[in-house]
Amino acid sequence: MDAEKCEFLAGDESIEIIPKLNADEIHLISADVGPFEAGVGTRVPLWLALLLRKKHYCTIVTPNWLSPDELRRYLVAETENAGLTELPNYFFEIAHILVREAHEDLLESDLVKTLVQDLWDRREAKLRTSIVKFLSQKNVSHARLDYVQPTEVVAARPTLAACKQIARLVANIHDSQQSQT
Amino acid sequence: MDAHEGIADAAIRLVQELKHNPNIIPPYDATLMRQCIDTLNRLYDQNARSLMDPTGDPSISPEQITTQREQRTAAIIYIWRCTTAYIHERACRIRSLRWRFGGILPISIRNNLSEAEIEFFNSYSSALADFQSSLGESGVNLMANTEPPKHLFVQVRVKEDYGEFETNDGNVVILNKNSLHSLPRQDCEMLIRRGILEIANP
Amino acid sequence: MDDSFQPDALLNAASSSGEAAEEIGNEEEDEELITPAEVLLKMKRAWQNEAAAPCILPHQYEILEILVDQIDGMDENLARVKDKTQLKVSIHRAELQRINYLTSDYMRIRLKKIEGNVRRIMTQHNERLRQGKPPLLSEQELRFAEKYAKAEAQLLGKSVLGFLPTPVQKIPHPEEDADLSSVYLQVLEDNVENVPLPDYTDPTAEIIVSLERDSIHLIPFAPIRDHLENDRVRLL
Amino acid sequence: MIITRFKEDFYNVVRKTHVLMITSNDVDSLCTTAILSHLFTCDDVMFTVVPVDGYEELNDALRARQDYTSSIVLINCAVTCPILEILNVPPNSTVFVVDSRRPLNHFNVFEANQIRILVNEAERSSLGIPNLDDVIAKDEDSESDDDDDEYSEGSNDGGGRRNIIDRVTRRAVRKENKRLWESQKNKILWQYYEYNWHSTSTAVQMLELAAELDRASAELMWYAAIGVSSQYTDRLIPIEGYTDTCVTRMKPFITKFSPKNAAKSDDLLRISFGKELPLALYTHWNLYNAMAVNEYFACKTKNWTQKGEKNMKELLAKMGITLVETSRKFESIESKQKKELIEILDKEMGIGFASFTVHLGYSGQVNAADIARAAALRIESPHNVEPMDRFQAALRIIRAAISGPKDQQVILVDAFERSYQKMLKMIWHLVGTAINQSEIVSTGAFYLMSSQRAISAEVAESRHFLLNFTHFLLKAFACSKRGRSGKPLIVTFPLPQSEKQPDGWHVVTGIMPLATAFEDNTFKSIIGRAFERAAKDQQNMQLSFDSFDNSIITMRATDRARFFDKLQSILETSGI
Repeated sequence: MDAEKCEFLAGDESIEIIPKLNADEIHLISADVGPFEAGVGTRVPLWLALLLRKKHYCTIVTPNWLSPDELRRYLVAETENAGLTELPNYFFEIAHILVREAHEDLLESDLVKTLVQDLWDRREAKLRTSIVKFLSQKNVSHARLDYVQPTEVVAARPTLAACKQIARLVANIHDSQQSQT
Repeated sequence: MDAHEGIADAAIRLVQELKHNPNIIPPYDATLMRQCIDTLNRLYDQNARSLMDPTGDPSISPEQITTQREQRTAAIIYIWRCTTAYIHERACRIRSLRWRFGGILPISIRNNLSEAEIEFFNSYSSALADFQSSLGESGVNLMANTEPPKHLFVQVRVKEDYGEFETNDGNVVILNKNSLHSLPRQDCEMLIRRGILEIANP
Repeated sequence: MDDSFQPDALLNAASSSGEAAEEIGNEEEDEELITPAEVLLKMKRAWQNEAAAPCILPHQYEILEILVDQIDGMDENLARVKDKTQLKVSIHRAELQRINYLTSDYMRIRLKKIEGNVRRIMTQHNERLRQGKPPLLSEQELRFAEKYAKAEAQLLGKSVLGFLPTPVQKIPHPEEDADLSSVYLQVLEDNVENVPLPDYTDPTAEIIVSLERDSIHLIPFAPIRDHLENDRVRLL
Repeated sequence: MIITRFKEDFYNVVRKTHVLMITSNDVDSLCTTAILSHLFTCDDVMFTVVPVDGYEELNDALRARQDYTSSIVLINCAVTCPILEILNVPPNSTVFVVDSRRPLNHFNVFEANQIRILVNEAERSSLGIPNLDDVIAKDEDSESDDDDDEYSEGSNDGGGRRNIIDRVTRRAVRKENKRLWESQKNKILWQYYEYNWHSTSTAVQMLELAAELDRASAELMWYAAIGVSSQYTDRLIPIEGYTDTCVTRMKPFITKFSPKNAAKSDDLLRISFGKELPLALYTHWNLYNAMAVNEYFACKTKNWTQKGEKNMKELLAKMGITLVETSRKFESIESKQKKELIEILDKEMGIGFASFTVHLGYSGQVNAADIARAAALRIESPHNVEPMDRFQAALRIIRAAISGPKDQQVILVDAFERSYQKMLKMIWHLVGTAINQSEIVSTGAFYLMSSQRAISAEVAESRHFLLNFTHFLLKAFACSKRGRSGKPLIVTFPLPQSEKQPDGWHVVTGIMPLATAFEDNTFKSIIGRAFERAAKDQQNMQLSFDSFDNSIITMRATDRARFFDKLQSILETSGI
């Protein structure tokens, strides 16, 4: 997995759009979408929303959780919680995609960008300390990381190599201990 | 000891050749390879002889003979590792060539391969082709859709004359050097990888 | 304008592969009729797992082939449409491209894993067959693996091994280290109980944990391998 | 044939096929191509873009595609020529012509199968296209019919001789009619083709199409703004024409994408339209330098003379501007002072120029005229750089202005400071030298400056340079002495040798007299027509009309004298 693949997966999340055209229902393999009525909000997968938007056929409605107020609430929660706070699915992917490709449709996109970055920084710091803590424990090979987001897993992937090294080290030590006894 | 360090030199150089050229396939080094194989065989013979005739050289103690043998074995394993690693790493790169250029190698790259490697490329190529045609009605194309799709079309600039190009849905476009095209991304991925087309940001 | 474009045909394509899926469903167990959308979801899961797993997982070619047929059918339908610039066509195309990426990438990841350690994977595949477990490789993959193993052996033989004394004529095996790897996973079904984890301070001891539904873990791969094959967890 | 419904008869037709856009390498065409590319991309239309410098490359591009069917869009190429006659148009293709050059060649207008010329409905009636019957002869069938008649009647008994006389008379009448028709036709066509000029920017017309398709955006408006600005800065249209297009055709977009109507977001692209100094690059320079090389201030102070600097200082003092202010980088001056300076200079220059300015977050403000200037220099020359390289480089300049501060910094600083300012200084220097050394001679019907000094291909092959230089020179020449505003000015430069350019060739161009009263907000010029006639029937002269502008031609240096003799007699009888 990498960031691009995470964004690909986020493309299947549903999002609200305001169509600018009228069109019949379309039967896709993944789902049926539409019918579309100009000016009447409807939900479609994000990839379709981006496609329609590129063709000037719709505007994307900023998800509620991406409003500055909601983002500030998440930030507060992130500060108060010791662990990670629960976020909507593919939070960072969707935020990045929208800021990059649809920022004209976002309300206060500059502010949103900053707040999302703040949230990311705060969570990243938490993850880093918890991973350091995890790697330095003596006997346990397992850590629980609820509510971690896909992109964060990608960012934390190097940890896997570290885990492997530790495992190999332990295995070697155990081997040599066994051969000694 | 010193003699043995010298013995592995060719093997080390072989591996280094690849290390120092991480993104290309340097010419196949038959000379070094030959040297490694010869050294390895010589060491092996020496060991064999010393095993068969343990008292061959009275001036050396039996302990010393064993140590020598062990050293030779270590050298044999080391050289074996280097040579097989050389072939193995090159095989990896040859595989990636197949993904980049399709079934036909540019002559400049082909010239850098050994005969066995060209054979390997061809067998790998046909194994992949068989695999691709074994799926679906008309086969699948694993060389396309190599990245998560973002847009249906891509703007490309032609870097070298290519001539007629037929897209999947039957449109024929003439790809002349220095023309700019908007084409279905899926159709022209291969030409992009081969360097005939270059993505031009709109 | 729309007459050349037949949404019905698209539906047919969808439902015919739906039938195909049903047959396979029957073969396996008494699974209910499976819709194309569900097939797609399964494929997505399989792709994610395969991409994140440190070794090759049992193949999911039943699902994959349904989708490949579906793509073929849709491609044909779209090729018949005269006005290629219709919005509908673009939308179907875009979806096809996404599915095509999913299936192609799934196959690519697996082929690369096979090339990386072809002999060991073939051994494992045969071993599983003997044990009556679901096969590791699909038919197509197995054929590819055999051909590849042969080509690799020939390359090594003609370049080095053939010129060496018999005892050193062995083909090198890359190490298999899935057993030492860790993964990120999410629990899908109800709590997964009794997962034995190695205790790093004592090689003979185990630490038993249970994993709550929906929770996410960084965890050694070996102990959860079976749970992954049984769809009780998914990799991230 | 002319089409006026762009959406129905052009866009909706071409979008169903592969589209080949062949585009002249100038800024308005580049912007037109950019807008069309955007529209095609929205609709998943496959297209190809081939930028060309002239007829030869245009023909090459068409020849390579003989056997394929597609819609061909010619952007500012060839509308003034009989397209099917002189170009290798693939037989199965339809050619759509988007062109601001006028007059439209009448064969293109009357050809109904393969040619579609896009013309704005409002402009159509003012094109003055002759009647079909007046300029294209009917089939000669009728005559042969008569002959048949003749034969059958002749076999009739009785009244034979009389019939013969009748017939002879009829034939004589017919011949006479034909002769009259011919001379009438020549007269009509003469009038129709007498002048060449430019109509509305094609980029603006394509922006209107985008709006009709509901796809106008600030980005597309920017392209159109650059397009129309380039017509002005390239000296293709007078300021009146420019202003007219801005306040009528661009108006709806100015309202829609103005910063006043922006949502709260800061990083939204907005474009304003307002008063601006017609002083090239001054916001990226200091005032003194910008003024010194400016046509208006240079002519006013005659700063190529020894007194020049003194005059300049006096002028500054008179306007109440200090030397310190003018030598500071304009950007670093505080905004209140900037406003005052602009106010003063605007009043002094009195040209009444307004321009488009980009507003984008915290990026610097850039105006469309400056971008059009820098892009023109980059796209038009030198010809030995691939046309596509120049096309893309110029597009990068235009896009840099709307894609954030980072790109602006890197790309624009280079385009402005390293290239364009150099050219401005060079123009000024060449003008000064030409005046000081009296290089301009009066030949009776026109003024001639025939430069022997080789200049780099980077400017010599650029229409933007040539026309700006020629206009500047004529103005400077006229203000040095009274009575010099009644004749056209012809200018020639030696072309540097290159792969594409054999040694010993000159580029020749010319402009109308300074005192010309231009009509219809256009620079109507007879120069191109005069060049064509001077070249006619001169097989032993080596010259080339490869440029789409017939007032820019190249010829062998040794043929110049004879060419100018011919031109002399032509211009004498034309009565300007």
